[in-house]
Amino acid sequence: MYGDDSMNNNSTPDAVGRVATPATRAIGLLAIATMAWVVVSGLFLTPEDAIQGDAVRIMYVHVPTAWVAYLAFIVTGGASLCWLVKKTPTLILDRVAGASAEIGVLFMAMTLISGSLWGRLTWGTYWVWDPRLTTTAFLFVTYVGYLAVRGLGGSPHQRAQRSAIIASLAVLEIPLVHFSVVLWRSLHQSASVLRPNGDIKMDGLMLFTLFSGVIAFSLTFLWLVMHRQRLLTLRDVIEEKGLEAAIRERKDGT
Amino acid sequence: MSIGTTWRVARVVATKDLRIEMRSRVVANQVLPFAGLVLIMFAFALDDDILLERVAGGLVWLATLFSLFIVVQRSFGIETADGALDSIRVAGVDPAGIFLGKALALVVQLLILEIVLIGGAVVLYRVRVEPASLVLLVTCLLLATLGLAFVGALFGGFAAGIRGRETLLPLLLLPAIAPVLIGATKATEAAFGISGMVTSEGWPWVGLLAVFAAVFGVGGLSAFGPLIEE
Amino acid sequence: MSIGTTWRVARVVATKDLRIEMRSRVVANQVLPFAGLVLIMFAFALDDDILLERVAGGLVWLATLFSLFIVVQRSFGIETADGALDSIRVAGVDPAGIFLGKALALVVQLLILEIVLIGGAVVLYRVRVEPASLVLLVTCLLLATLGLAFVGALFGGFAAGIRGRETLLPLLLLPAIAPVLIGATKATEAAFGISGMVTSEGWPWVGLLAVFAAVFGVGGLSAFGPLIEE
Amino acid sequence: MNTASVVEMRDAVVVYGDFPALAGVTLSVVGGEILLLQGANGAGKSTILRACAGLVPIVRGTAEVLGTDLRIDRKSVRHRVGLLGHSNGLFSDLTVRQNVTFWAQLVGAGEEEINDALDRMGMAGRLADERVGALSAGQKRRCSLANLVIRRAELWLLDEPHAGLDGRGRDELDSILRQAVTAGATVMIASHEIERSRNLATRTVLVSGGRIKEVS
Amino acid sequence: MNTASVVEMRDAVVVYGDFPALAGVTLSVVGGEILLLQGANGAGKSTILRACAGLVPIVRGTAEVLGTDLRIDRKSVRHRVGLLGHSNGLFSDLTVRQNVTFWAQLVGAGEEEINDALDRMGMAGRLADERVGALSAGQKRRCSLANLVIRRAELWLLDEPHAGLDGRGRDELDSILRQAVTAGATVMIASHEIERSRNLATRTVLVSGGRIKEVS
Ligand code: HEM
Ligand SMILES: Nc1ncnc2c1ncn2[C@@H]1O[C@H](COP(=O)(O)OP(=O)(O)OP(=O)(O)O)[C@@H](O)[C@H]1O
Ligand SMILES: Nc1ncnc2c1ncn2[C@@H]1O[C@H](COP(=O)(O)OP(=O)(O)OP(=O)(O)O)[C@@H](O)[C@H]1O
Ligand SMILES: [Mg+2]
Ligand SMILES: [Mg+2]
Repeated sequence: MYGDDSMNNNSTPDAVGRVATPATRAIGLLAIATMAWVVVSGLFLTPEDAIQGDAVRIMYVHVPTAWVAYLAFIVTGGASLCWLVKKTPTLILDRVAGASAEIGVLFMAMTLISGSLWGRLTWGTYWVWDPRLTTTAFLFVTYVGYLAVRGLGGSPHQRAQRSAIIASLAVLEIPLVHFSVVLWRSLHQSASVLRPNGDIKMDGLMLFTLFSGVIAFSLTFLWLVMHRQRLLTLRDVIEEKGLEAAIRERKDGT
Repeated sequence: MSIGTTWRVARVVATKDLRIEMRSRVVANQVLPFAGLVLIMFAFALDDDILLERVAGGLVWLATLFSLFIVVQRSFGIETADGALDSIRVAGVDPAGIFLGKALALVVQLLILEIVLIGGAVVLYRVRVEPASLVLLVTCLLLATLGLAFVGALFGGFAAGIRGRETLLPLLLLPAIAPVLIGATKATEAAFGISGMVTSEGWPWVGLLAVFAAVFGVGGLSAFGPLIEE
Repeated sequence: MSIGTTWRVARVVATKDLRIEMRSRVVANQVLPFAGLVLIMFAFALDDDILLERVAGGLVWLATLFSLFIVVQRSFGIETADGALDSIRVAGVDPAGIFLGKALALVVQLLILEIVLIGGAVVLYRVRVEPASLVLLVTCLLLATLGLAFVGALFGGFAAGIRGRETLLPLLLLPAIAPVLIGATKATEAAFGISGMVTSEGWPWVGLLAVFAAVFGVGGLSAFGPLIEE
Repeated sequence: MNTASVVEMRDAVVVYGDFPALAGVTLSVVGGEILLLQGANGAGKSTILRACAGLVPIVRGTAEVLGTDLRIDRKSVRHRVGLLGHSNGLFSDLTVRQNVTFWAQLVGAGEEEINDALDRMGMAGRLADERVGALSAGQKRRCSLANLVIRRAELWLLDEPHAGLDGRGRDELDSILRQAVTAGATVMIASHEIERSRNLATRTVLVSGGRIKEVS
Repeated sequence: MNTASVVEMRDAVVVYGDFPALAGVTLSVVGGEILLLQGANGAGKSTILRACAGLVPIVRGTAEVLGTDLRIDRKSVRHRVGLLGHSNGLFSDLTVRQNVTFWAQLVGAGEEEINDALDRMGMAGRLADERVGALSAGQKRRCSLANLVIRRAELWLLDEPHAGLDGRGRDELDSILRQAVTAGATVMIASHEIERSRNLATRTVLVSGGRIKEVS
């Protein structure tokens, strides 16, 4: 359907050129730098945990990815709400929402993986039916669903409308995940909830590393979203071209 | 549109749905046998009263959940079978009313099912429900059902609007109703006094259910229009 | 008609059904989430490994059963949606072939599901399957699935032939497949070594499954024609 | 009879997936017209009607129906248009009367409208209490038309309305449409019953390849 | 052209539930005829065709089709009869070609028959690989007709075959039927397109109230 002219037309290539701007380059470099520091400090400088040993180092990935995933989903929700409130003709908000959700799903997956690996080391199993774990899993599925809705097709406007509504409902799940621990602990008398915060002695460096981890992942998030958003813009441009071609084809045909 | 209109439309739609169900008995004949089977099967699978008691709560709500899918699918199947949904959309009917009507019909059908299930659990699994915890049980039933119905109506309608909907519905529905399932299970277990839970422990969960129902009630009323009309 | 024809028709029908499923993914996207949910919800409802192990067998087959309904309904839904069943009947196609084809398509879909379910049970419920009992498990799977598919194809086709079929199917299906459910559960539990059962205890049940499959296989081949054509 | 423009399309494009069913339709219909859309299978007639009903979004060009711009708002116009599509939109488990009553209640029509619509379409009496699922093809179509009649729409969109109807039904339909027009409504018909439709229509356009080819 | 009696009904009665859709139909069709069943909505035309295809049991009277008594055996005749009903009998998730191929394989028709049928119905090319669910109403009908053509039936039963088809499609259909007849087949058509069908038909009967009223 997409005629070749749509691929090598004059607007697309320099649009590709524009995907990377000084701003994104700077952010990218910053992200890499901080990430490097987290790796070094996380793996070598920070002390190993009394009980957990080296396993504790997973925290520097696990926690930041979790929190940044939250951030991503909140950004998605925010952008979606804005779009719903004042229907801007441009779909920039919609694309930001989409891009942010994609990265969020990515990070949530990292949380799940790092978490279950950590669990293997500390609890001896990859998975426990802990409320935090379960709710996290559902949050993950929710946003996979959100992305599926984005993939439904239809006009870009339709896509924006649908996904924005789903997103503004989905974001409400985050508090559920966050407070799941509290909720359950206060209710569920059988101590099925394992929160190891207590037995991690957070010394200064560990805390600093943890938070530089948060910063590093946040920067990475920002960097990826900016790129992704621009790529989505380009994809819409290409689809436009494809549509033009299709229309021309149908006009010529018959 | 005015609340009056919304409510009138809701009544008309709900009546229509329930009448169709009365005529065709599709849901009843599909769902109730299911439900019964779940209970009996488990009575089989673990013939041990203590165990049975422990799973009772979870089973009741799991069965309800399955039924939700069937009920929701049927509920919007009748709209899409002969293109009635298009006609409704063209008729410019207040979508909030449609949403409410659909949800109401779902509530009625689900409640009947749940009562059967709880009854079954009481008989087969010898769970005891003290009068004290009866209040808890009933509130839990009502709120959980409301929540499920709202979610079902919202996403069911959304999915019905687009091709390849069947593939989408579970993906949207499952994570959304998981909290209800958990909350309702816990509350029910508390009401059943399972594994030493006392009634008071159930109420916080009922609170969760209430919040959920409220969120999706409001969300549905406002979002249903945009969702199906696009 | 000749066995050759029967077999040719069966292949054509089965290919068609599977191709439609590949295209629409209705069953996959409806059934697998279901199945997954059953396992997860239970694991959550009773987070207690011993208990989980005990219910594992029952759950796997209960989930399969639910899926059977959906799969069968879909399988004949595509025939009735636009009156294709009438066309098939008029085309004077060998009914035995249709039956076999439908059953084959069901077998494929069910097997995939069961493998997912067993896999899930192994991961989530930490069920252990010794190599020794693997043979038992596989035979059990195959025979049980055959039995379910035959029953499903037979009654599904019968119910599809007449109005208000949905209301009929479960009532026909449930009692017929109860034996499969029990036999398969017991055999699986033996294979899982649940509650001290040893593999050898499983084989008699597998025998039951074999008999069942045989009966409904032969019965279906001969009865399907009369059933759908009237 | 108002002669204001009721439908105003300029290069309107409608896509299904990535297929442009309408590839730039320019069409204007004024009040009181009975416009016949004629064209080959797959030309885009049904899509034009569905677009006018606000059921499918216009992704290019402009489209105004009854004064509202469909690009901005596809909903507010809907309760003023009535669409008879290829499918009947009936609930087969309800009786004819129950079906019509359902729509009547939704659009706020009363008993007498219902009865009037029913016996205009010859569905009064025994048939009124028959399950729709137990009707013949043409009877279903008549029931669907009854649903449309009670709408008292300003813009009637009819997709092959004559198909399935017997001679008397067709005459009845035509007179209903003529009355509607004299009552101030506007009508668009997509049909392959050229002769009959031409007698009915005040103007005919040819749809071809997702565009309006020639206006005769 | 054989002039043996192909359909022979005497006081045939068909009931739906407790409603006698056919209340004693007496009708005889000889080989090579193109019989037009004409009549009001709900008269019983479709039911007659479905009865001839052995889809509904005859509860009173006698009915012979292609020499077999339907009272005794409704099945053995079926593979010699082709029915085009109100519904198309298509699988909307398959492409046009996949649909036709499915039927071809069931009735043992080959590639060239398939291709021939497809481009006779103008469904070759792009449309052949289009999902049926994504077709226009008339295109679906054409696909359904292609399924019928490959059947090479001895008795063709067509229920409103012209509905939904555009002009060219109708002409094509008529020529297909005429060829089928010259090739020795017999055709029964239920239709409301009186003019066109009359030109096509060699004989017309009026169905009314579940009986054959007058034979013109
Ligand atoms: C698959 C398994 C796991 C998942 C899905 C998971 C998920 C999460 C999520 C979503 C958060 C963010 C919580 C919030 O702030 O709202 C979090 C935080 C955290 N997780 Fe995990 N986690 C898993 C396993 C583990 C394990 C095995 C450990 C340690 C033994 C662990 C320790 C922590 C800590 C220390 C935090 C940050 C402090 C806090 O949130 O209280 N997690 N996890
Ligand atoms: N499934 C059914 N159950 C009960 N009654 C039916 C059923 N189908 C048709 N009828 C009744 O049988 C009668 C004849 O139906 P039939 O479809 O043969 O009419 P027809 O001549 O084909 O009409 P049309 O021109 O509208 O297609 C009608 O009065 C109808 O109400
Ligand atoms: N749901 C759909 N998805 C994809 N393409 C579609 C869909 N519906 C229609 N089309 C395509 O759009 C084009 C126009 O369809 P439309 O139904 O408007 O034609 P039409 O003029 O009504 O034809 P007919 O006379 O057969 O009803 C057709 O080529 C068809 O293949
Ligand atoms: Mg059309
Ligand atoms: Mg008919």
